[in-house]
Amino acid sequence: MHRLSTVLAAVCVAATAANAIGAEKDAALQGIDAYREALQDGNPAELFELTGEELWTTPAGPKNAALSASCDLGLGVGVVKGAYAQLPRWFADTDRVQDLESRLLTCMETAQGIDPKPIIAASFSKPEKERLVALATYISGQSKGIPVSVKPGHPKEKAMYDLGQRMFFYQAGPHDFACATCHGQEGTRIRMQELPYIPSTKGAASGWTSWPAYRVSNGQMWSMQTRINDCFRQQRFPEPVYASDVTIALSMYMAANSNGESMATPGIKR
Amino acid sequence: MTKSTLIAAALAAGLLALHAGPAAAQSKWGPGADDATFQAMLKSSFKDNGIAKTARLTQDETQAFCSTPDNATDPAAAKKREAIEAANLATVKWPSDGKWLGDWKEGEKIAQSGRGLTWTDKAEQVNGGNCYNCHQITAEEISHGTIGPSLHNYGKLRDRDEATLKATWVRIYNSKSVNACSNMPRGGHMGIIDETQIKHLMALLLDPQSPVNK
Amino acid sequence: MGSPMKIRATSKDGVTEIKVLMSHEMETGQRKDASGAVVPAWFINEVTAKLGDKTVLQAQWGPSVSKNPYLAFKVKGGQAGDKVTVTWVDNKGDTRTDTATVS
Amino acid sequence: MNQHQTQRRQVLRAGGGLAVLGALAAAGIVLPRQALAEWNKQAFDAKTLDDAMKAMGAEAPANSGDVQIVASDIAENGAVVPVQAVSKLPKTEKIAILVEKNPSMLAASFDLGPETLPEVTARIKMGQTSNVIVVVKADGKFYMASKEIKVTLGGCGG
Repeated sequence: MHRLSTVLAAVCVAATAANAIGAEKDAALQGIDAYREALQDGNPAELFELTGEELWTTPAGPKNAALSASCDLGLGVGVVKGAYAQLPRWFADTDRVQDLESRLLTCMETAQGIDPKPIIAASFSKPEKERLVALATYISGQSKGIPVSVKPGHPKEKAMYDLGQRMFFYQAGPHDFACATCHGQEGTRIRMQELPYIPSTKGAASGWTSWPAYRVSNGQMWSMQTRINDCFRQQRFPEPVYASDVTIALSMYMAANSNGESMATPGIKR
Repeated sequence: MTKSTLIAAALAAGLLALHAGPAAAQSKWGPGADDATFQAMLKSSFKDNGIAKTARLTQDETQAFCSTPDNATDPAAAKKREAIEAANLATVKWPSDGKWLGDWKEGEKIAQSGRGLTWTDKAEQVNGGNCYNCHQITAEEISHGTIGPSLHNYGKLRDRDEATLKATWVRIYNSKSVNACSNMPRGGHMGIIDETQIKHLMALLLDPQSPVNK
Repeated sequence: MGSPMKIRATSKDGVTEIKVLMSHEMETGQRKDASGAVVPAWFINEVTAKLGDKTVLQAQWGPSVSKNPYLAFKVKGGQAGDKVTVTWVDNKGDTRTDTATVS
Repeated sequence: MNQHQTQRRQVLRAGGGLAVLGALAAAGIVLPRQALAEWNKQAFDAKTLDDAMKAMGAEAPANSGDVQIVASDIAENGAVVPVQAVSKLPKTEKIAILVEKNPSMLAASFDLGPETLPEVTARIKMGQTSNVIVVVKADGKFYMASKEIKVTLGGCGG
């Protein structure tokens, strides 16, 4: 056993030193930076913002209410400017810590009379989910350039942060993956994608402040809920329930870690 | 919270665990994330989807140990790490026919594929090895990750002897035999890839004809 | 009837820059759905842009243009307050026209 | 032309789409080419670069340094590859973007008004690493430039 470890340790050091393809790699990464730069102008997320704004202001549901006239995202009824930058947070009326999408579900249920259960159960490609993602896109755009202001103060906010941090390191499934497997070291990549180191302010912010984002690979708009859902899929975990506590806990962990950084939502990604 | 305060908090929690034993270890995640609350969150937050069942959330000993990040490096946890490595080494099944190397071309395909075992995959489909996600392997493939070390020239840099063959096999079959909290999945032990696939990957790394060694 | 376009038109130093985002699937006709059936081709094949009453650009597109297409170009002349009108037509005969004001 | 198009479309809608269009075409009332406006089907359907060029009336265009392709050398994803096509040639009237290894090589062709600057930005799909070719018609003649863009495989799925 010990002999084996020694052999392998020597072997790994040698392999690292032998990595002589550095220059070509740098050129590739520069090319990718140029590619990303070219994408910035003309983010199709703007099309989803248009849809989301209409959904926010148009009366809907059995109670025929507009969210803009009934929904409090934490800054007062109907206030969207800066609202996304201060979520997740604890809400007195539900006595829960909520992210944007779980809060929207609450508003739809209480103000519009819409049953959230079918929305929660629906896959992300279904219209009822697409509407929520469009709403999240619009609302996130209203926080563009505004610093994240998430400082867990309420005991339930602190608890949510603790749960998120613990979840971040929780390994399970056939691949032994945790969030930390990919996002727990500084300066690594998966394939060509640089991975944010989420325990740091900059790393957390590079994730948290850029979702919702338009995914060019499939032409879909993804909210943070979609992002977390697909991370767990790739982790080979079972599926997280939409807007469940584990998704809010991880959101709280990322948001609080990126406190003070500017929102850059909605983003555009590979 | 900044990184340094996080690390400080983690270190403090680690020390606490060291002095006060397992009971205090539960509180290292803060009062809001004790075992009972955390387990309740897992239970209410995940659902079965396709082949990805909630039973996957149940950790084995290795996963439970490595979910506390300081355990990977904390000197006080060294004994436990050795025990975990030994237990994982005991799971390793050697090639049934005594042959170590398959076809490197097949190995390259397995290394390229990141498919399998998600809730959008089918039980009967062939899983990939996910290798390029984390490792540089051939020079031609520039889209490779950096979580693991470069494997370019892997075979060239080594004597192609029994020790190398065994060490490489162990790494692929059950990486935790060598490093208790390695980020690398336990390909053979967890049934991600089968014996034939491991042989193909062995060939990709060690066959002189493989582009890895050219 | 498609979803609204997002048109931005800005005038600077006698040149008007026009940027258009269109909402469209741009299906190639090469893709198969989950059940293995080919998804029929469905894409914008004509785009016309006008600045004021003048047609300034006429485009023909094929299925190799990306989903939710983006188009940017510049025209000499034009000033704040002028109208920019963009029309697309797809291969199913659906069409959409949107207008924006130069700023 | 617009009014004409609209009328035709109304005919189409009222009649229930393509089947009727076929019937109309068979009856000699509407020619299929007409129904598709002036969309250059032959060029978009071309299976070789030569055929695509021919269909555009651009046989063997000369390489020109005055035709520029502004794009990154690598695309992180082939589904969306931003390309800017620029012509420095006077009297540029047409700019076309082609992808050599796509099943439909001709991606887009732009007819420019006299006041329109000869530079257009679009986003194209690329199935694999390929040459991207820009063809320009200026003062009645055709010119071209080409640039290889690498398409990488990204993400965990692989």
